[in-house]
Amino acid sequence: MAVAASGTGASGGGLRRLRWSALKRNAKLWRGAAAIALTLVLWECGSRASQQLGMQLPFIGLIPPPTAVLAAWAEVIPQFGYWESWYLSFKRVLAGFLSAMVVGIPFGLLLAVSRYCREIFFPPFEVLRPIPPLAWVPASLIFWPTNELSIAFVTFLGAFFTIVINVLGGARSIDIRLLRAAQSMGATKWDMFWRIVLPASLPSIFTGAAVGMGITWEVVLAAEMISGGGTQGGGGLGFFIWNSYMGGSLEQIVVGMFSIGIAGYLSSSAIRYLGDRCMPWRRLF
Amino acid sequence: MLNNGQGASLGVRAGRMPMFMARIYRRLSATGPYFTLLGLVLWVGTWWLLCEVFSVPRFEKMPGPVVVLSELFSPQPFLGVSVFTEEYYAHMWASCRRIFFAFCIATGVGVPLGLFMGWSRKFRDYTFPILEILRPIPILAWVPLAILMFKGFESPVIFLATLASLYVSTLNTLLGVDSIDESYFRAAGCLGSKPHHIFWHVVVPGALPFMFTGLQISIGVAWFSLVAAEMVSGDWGLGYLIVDAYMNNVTVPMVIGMITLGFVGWFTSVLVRIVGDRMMQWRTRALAMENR
Amino acid sequence: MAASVAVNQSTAPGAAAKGAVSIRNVTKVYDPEGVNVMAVDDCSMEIAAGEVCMVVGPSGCGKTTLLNAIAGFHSITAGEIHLDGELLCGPDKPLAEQGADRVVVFQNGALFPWKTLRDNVAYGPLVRGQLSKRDALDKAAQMLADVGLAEFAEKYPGEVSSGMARRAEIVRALINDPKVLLLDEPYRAMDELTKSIMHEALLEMYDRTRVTMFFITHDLEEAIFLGDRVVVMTTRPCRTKKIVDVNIPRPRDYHLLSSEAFRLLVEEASEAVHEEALKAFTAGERELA
Amino acid sequence: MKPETTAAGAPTSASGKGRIELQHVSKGYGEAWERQEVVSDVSLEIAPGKLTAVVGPSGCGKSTLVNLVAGFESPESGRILLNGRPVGGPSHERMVVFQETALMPWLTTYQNIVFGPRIRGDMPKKALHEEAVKLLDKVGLSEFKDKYPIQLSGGMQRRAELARAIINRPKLLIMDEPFRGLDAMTRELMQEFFLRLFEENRRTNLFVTSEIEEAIILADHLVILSNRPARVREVIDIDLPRPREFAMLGSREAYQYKRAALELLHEEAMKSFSEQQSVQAGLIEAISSRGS
Repeated sequence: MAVAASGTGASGGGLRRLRWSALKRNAKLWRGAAAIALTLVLWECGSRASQQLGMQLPFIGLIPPPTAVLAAWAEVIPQFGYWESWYLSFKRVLAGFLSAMVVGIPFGLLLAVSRYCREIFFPPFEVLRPIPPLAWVPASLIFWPTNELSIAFVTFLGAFFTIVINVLGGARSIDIRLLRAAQSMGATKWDMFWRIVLPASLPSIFTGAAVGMGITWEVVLAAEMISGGGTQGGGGLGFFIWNSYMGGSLEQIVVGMFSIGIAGYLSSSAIRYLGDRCMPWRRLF
Repeated sequence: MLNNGQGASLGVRAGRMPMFMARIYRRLSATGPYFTLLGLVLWVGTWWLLCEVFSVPRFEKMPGPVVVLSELFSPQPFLGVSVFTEEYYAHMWASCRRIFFAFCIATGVGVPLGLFMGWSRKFRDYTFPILEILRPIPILAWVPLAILMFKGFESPVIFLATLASLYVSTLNTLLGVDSIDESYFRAAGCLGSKPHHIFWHVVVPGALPFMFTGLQISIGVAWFSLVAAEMVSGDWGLGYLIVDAYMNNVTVPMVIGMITLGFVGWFTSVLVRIVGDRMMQWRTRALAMENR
Repeated sequence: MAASVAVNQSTAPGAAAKGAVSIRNVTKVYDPEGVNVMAVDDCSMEIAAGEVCMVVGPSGCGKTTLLNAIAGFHSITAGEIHLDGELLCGPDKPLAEQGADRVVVFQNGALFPWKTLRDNVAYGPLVRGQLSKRDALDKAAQMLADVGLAEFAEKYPGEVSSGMARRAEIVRALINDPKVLLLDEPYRAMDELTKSIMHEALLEMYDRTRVTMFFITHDLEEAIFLGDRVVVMTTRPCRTKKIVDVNIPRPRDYHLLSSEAFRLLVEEASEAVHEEALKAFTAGERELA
Repeated sequence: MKPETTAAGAPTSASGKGRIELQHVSKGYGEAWERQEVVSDVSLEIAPGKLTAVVGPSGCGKSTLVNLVAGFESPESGRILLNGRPVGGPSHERMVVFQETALMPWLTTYQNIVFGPRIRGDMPKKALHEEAVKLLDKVGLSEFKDKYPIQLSGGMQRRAELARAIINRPKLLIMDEPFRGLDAMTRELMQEFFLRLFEENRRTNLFVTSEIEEAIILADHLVILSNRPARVREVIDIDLPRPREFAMLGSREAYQYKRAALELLHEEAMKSFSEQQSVQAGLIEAISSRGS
């Protein structure tokens, strides 16, 4: 699951430090830029092929060209509704994510620390874990009184399993020498938990949080599309996309997609930043 | 010295039978399994009490375990699906077939892509940024576009599941190539390998462990997006079964769908793991030595 | 500064007269982001065919850079390296080609973990198309048996002890009949006692093949125990500081470790080594601060 | 309790001078069927103010011995006495300096050093701070007091770890191959540093190592263990004068000690080596036959 934080962080951090001369020589950067530019040009040409050549290319011919997307984006940016959907989606993500953290971290640590708890609670947990979070959507719609609560619940579930598994794994793999060192210096159970187990599992807590955040966005989006789909849903970026789809505005669909991409990227960067702040000893690699 | 050696290995050989017995004995005497059982019973019991016995408000809307199980195993299901109906298997089959196609395409494209990205610096510099830009877009956001781009019911669903697992398998394979120690490349180099030797003898086997971790995650992600896609657009499949039950206001098939999904999802991931262990004998055997 | 020393070490009779390495005024400057780091400064060394040349220096002093230059992993900035009179790398060709005439044994071991010991050993001849698959595997099995690993030929490296893996790795190098064997602190991670057993095994292999060895270490006792000649290097940048000839007859065994001659040699070299170690140590602390 | 001063004038302060006795200590692992004895009937006495070095081939059970004395594990038979009283679980009376390093990665050097007294709360804040500063100065890490362990070099980490142990004023300091993993040269410098530190205070010390020279230059008594299961093979008293200099290693006496120790150890190491091979062979066979 370590996929999430691989490339971008390192190159982003490195960029700031590079001098201009080094930047000029940075082949990686230029190649990346060239590739993106080329993709955009191909996309533009492919989409416009039907107009220019009179023949529609498969797949790509159906997608609006980037210039049209940009125009549509410029159009929605001043609109209040667009930003409101950002706000609503963020609110839902945050609610589900935070509740999953608040419940998941103590639960994971409890499972790690107490053998009995692990033996009793882990099997049901493992039975429920493979069920995709979205499969819970209908059940939760029936169970919870409001739509908002059911979205929050499914979001919570999505992040919860990932966080618990990560916390449990991290806390179980603490170097035994650290525990022993603390023990022989006279640490009580309480000390061991707060001063050893907790800080030692912080890295895996943040890994879990980063992965969980990704899942949270997926789930919020799906829940907005499935439940809110036009009727009583309270907006959100998923709804924005679905609405554009219903309205037949292809450009706006793509705008919505990229908006969510940006939102997801922002939230995972926030977690990465927070992780760096909370774990100064890990920043030094 | 020689004697000593034989003695020791004979000891192990002779000790095999008792070791086997000892293992059974240990299994039975350990508290673990009993607690596991207790945990499961507690969980199902709570479910049962909440939903069926006391009918606690809100929980009463959910079917309890007894209702679900009796429906699941009844030859004449009241609500349409059970292990005896064809429909149940048709849904399962539809989902599994889609996962199979999606997983195969994603692996067939993603793994070579990841290998090449890891192998060639240039190729990676060109492709990685594009992947990084597309990746944060949740799969679900592709749903409308997928419906528009692909005709019919089947292909958009497969497309979404493929896309989801493609990212994971590509990136993990890439990570796998990155994780290979530089000295293996050097060792291969100074033993006189040509580039294609290095690719087949170092890059591919060296990336396998990460690759299979990736594939296991990737099949999970594929199920995740498949369910979502089936729920939004579909006419068949487990995701559809769930959402259809919801639309018709029946809860039991919904829970049956969820249970089935959990089981099938778990089973496929175990399948991937078994294949991985088979292909990485060297790793399984080394791990067995360590864990002893 | 160049301490060019020609040595006419008497090698054993019948030894193959190949694998003479000549390092002439080699300089290597790393240039990461414009900061010049001089790793090797004008280093010269002559290694006779069939000689065991031990290079001792503090860790991070640049001796590995020298080895990498010979093996063709790194380019050099100035100077030239010859092998048996042929130019490996020089001013016009800063990076030597990698080839099976100079095989490296790595610090942490680089047996491919996904191949059995036998497949590992057979790898070199196979990829060069030197032997057919069957012959290569037969020869590999034979050579493994020679060093007492017959039982383990079909095991994966992860299943055998590190000592066995290291022996197999040396066999993997020797099967290619290299001109020179480059060893990069191969026993670094082992404890003292295992090490001493590994040393005896290595000497046994050397006595059979008389292959030229370029052996990097930071352990002076190891160097004197194994080598014909010990070259003490200065800390970064790496130059030759002192050369000690080890005139102890072969075959050698662990009794040597507690002999008078050994003690005298250690005494002779240890001051130079200790001085450099201190220098490297304080430099390291400064760098960290 | 007045903090113990480490001033050079008071080398005979009472703390740090425990007397440890091991009486017929045995320890094994596994159930009756596959039981392996690791430590077998070890009787030892570690005199107060002396440094006892324990040397044995790798994997012979040295670490188990450390765990027993430190109280992380308890012996199956026999007793371990500290100043005549049997020892219980881990306590700061017997501090361990671990193999490699066990500094808490999330604490700075200073925080690591004050960790023990701070969690026990048995030292006034001001005195603790003063002592920590003094110790930091002594181990030459004053400049590095706010660095994290990962920022320190290997040698510095070991020194910080030593300081962390000493500040707890243990009656016995247990060192489990403390300089393992350092390169030979740093190692020598660390040995010299540790020698000075020991000779200043003469804390009772149990020093486990696999390097003979290290043991000879540091120890008052050299205990040679046999191959697994660990038994006391021989105790050699090292009569080199104190304070010791590294040059003494070149002396004739030192060479005689070394020769005697080497003879025994080489024999044991060979035993362990050949046994390892055959045990491993048997083991592999057992595992692979189980697998197929």
